[in-house]
Amino acid sequence: MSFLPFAIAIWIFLVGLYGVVTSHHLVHLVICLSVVQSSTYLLLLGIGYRTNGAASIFVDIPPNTKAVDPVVKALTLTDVVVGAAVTALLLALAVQAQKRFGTLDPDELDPLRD
Amino acid sequence: MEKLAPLAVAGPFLIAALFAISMPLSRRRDDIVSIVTASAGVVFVGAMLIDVLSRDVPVVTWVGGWQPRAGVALGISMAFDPLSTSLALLAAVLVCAAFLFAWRYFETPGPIFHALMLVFGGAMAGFCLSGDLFNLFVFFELMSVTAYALTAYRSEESGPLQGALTFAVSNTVGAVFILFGIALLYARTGALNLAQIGVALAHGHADGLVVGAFAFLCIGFMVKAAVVPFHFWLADAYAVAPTPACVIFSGVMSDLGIYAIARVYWTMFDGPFHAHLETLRLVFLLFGGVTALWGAVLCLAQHHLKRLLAFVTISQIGMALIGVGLFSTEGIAAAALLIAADGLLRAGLFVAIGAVIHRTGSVNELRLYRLGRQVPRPLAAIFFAGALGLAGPPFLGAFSGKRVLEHAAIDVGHGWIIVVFVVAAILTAAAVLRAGGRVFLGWGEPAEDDPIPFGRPTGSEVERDDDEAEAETTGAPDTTPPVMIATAGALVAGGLAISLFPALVDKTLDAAARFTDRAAYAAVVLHGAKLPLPDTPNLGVDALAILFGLLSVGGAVGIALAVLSPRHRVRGLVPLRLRGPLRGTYWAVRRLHSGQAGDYVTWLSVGAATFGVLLAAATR
Amino acid sequence: MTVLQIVALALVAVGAPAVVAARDPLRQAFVASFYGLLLGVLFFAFAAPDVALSSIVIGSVALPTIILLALAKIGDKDS
Amino acid sequence: MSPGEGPARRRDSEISLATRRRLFLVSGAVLAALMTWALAGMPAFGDYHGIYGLLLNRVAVPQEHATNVITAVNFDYRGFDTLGEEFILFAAVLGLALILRERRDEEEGPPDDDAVGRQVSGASVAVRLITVALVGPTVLLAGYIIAHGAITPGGGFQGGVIAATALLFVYLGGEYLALRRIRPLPLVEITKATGAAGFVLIGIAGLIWGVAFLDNWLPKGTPGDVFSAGTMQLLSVAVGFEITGGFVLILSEFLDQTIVLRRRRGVRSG
Repeated sequence: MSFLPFAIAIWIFLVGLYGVVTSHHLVHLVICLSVVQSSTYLLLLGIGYRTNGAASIFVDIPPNTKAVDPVVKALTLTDVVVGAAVTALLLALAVQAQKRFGTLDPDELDPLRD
Repeated sequence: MEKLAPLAVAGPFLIAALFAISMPLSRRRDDIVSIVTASAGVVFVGAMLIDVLSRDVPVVTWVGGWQPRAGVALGISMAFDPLSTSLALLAAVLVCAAFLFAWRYFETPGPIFHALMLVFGGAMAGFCLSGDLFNLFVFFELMSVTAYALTAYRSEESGPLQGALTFAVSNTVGAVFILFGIALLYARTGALNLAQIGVALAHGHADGLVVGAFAFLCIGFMVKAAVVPFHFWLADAYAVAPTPACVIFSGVMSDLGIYAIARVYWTMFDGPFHAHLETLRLVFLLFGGVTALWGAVLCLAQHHLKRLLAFVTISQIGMALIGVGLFSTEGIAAAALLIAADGLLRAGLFVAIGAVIHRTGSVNELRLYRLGRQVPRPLAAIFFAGALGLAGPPFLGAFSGKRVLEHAAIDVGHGWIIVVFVVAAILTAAAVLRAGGRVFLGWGEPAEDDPIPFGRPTGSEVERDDDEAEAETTGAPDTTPPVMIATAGALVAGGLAISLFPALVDKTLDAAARFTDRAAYAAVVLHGAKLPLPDTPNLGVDALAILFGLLSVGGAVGIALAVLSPRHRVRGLVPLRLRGPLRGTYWAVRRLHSGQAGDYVTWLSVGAATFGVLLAAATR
Repeated sequence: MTVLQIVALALVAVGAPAVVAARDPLRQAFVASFYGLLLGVLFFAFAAPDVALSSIVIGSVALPTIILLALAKIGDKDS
Repeated sequence: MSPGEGPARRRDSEISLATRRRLFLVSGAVLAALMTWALAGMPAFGDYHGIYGLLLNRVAVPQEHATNVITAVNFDYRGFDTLGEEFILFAAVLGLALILRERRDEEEGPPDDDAVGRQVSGASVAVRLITVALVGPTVLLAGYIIAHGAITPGGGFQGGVIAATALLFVYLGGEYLALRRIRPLPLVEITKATGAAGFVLIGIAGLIWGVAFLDNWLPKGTPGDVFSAGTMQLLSVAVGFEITGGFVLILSEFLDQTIVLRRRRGVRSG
């Protein structure tokens, strides 16, 4: 049971990547990409958890109570925001690609020859 | 001095932010300000390099003043030694050259372009100088995001969109792999500082977690470095990005991926993998060799000048990976010399091509037939000098890099790899020479349909000529601004000069010895202790190296002339029964570059699985 | 492993393929919004309130809105 | 067939869709096995015993007077990461503005899309009243979360995004066009850029003060009240500004896209 969160992180990574590979709509592809990124949040937080550890915010609890690892949460927190920014940039590309190619299927975008 | 090191990163960021503030208010002379900032960056990193060279230990500074407590790193360290600082200097020089080039190349670039380029320069400096694993990832991500935006810069034409999209999708998946590697290492060692992780891993053996972490980190960095089969995005992205951006992309961005693999290995994984060095070399030499040859063959077939240089970049990344993949001090020195020389040469060639585009408005070699005559004479000379430098003639361009690489390969017992990178060097130089011959000298037929003597593609596929004039520069001005010629000349001269001084080779060997010394790195980062400097033998120029130098230049010129010569003489060279299968496989490989994100991510996943399995087998 | 964690993990494990399976981007935006909420609950179960707040605010509010607006721009044409 | 598309372009790639799917499934299985093998080497879920995190949990409150250790890590111990992250958002928003703004200039021409008959009903009075009334509390909540970043869960990142969602209330309430007439966009861009520049300047202030870049040299006050934790609160505010400006820009870039089209079709909304 102690491997469950990591197994699910791998599962989400592969499902998201499957969505990216088989996508026929650029916006769908971008959202699947954000699912792939969410697998790393789960993995990072799964590493930092300590059984019945409190959140590492010592406002109302004494400073040396058993607390969860703060570093991992700091990394994940900024990754969530950054992931949103990159996804917004990709969506802008998709909007612009739709105007240029008239289609949103990543497979029909004109390959650049020679 | 080292306390100011973060300014190499924060300085360009601040100027970029100030540009963004001034943007809505009014038009500023932002190109002048950005050139001044970029040159200040070059001076600053140059001063840091001189400071580092004067001390025989990596210089360490802790951002935020968080000194480590009993060997546990609290804050983020910037540890820089001669190799990483000179790579940061190369990046700063190329950013400065790109600004100089963009100054006259674009009509109204606007502050957004300058802000993005400055952030890109700061991110590259941060990437080279960082001593923290997650910080490395943050600057990797920052370089990627700015590169996506810069690739889509001239987004009204069709090219950039499709190039930027596949670029963004591939690199984002690569970044996820890197995060997986970081998470694994953090779980095992509880640390994010490179030195501290290295110390923690030093005693353990290479079990599943360590192999997995190294595999995922390398996969992510190989996507950025465009190693086959993760390279598909590069040709599309570099072919369509605005030329000033290409100067940095091709000149140094891909090489940073190779640097990252070396940095990650030599600071963290040298301990556990030391016992499996022999089989590890085979895996990396395989990937490096295939990349070198793949890029070389495909660049011979390109007519789109920027796409041709994109494949030259891929091929030379393969050579640098061969250097790093030898996992020896000389290998690292060879890779460093190759990165420096080839990076400058490629950047100079891109500026030269930019000048041609600026003048003629077209980027297709066939369309440019003889048009190059309108471009001033010195530019043609610079282009040919750069092309010859790629082949590495004795004492010029990539010569010393190749010389050390040959020596390192023989030392390590993999002499066979010399054939691979000499052939790759010949083919890449031949392709650029051929392009130069047709554009500047008007040799060969104007509308030659198939680029290599394998005859027409089997299918009746009509070659879609998609080199619609770059809309980057409106209209074809009558004169080529002197600043472009000066920039191209300076870059190519710099690239050629790398091999002029034998002393530089010995200095690079000393620097490589310090780069690969994990114990000294950990001692100075975590405890500030200085360990004695390893002494390195100097490497003289031997006859074999000069022979290889002449061979590669001669081969390159020969092939270029052969391809440009009238059709009938060449067709006899390729035996008849070989022509069918050769053409078939060649066009199959060409159509792999389908420009579809789904394909590229599939190949990325296949490459990741192969690399992972090979690495696992290598360490059992 | 508390019960909340197991339930949240199971829901997220089902939510991810749901987001991928929703081929029509409009429907996918709503499923993604719900998935962001599920992630928020999971992070809360992992004693990470900051990340839960961030994931809910961005994952289920800001991002789906951006997706919907992008679709509004694209949607008219690619009917 | 939308007018922009000629005959459906046939898929021009070496491998068919079916091969691609099979290739991915095989390599995905191998990757899954590799990842499982690698992740199995990790300590079991729940017994994290890393030195870094536990040391910070003990050290952060006494040293930095910040009770929220996560914000302490984000804005002080690993402030350099956050500087990089912040400029990732800065660059992404610049790139987005670059791409979409060019697009809108061309849009001035007659729109070529033909979504017929999509009448968007104007917002009813009740909706407009509630949404506009909600803007104030949202911004206040965002300000609270940013200001108390170093004390309770929250910080510049989350607070900034909440403040940006206040713009959605304005859009829902149908007041967006009124807001747009005031032309707040330059102000928003300046907010974002000042936030980013502010972060760097606070870092450089550390250098000027004689300590390291991004060092926490301000008096740290008592843990638990708003003015504790020295420069951390300032950095949190700077990040809050930047994220608010950034996400408002992202939303308004996309909103302006849709508004331009709707208005041209004579439909009063948004």
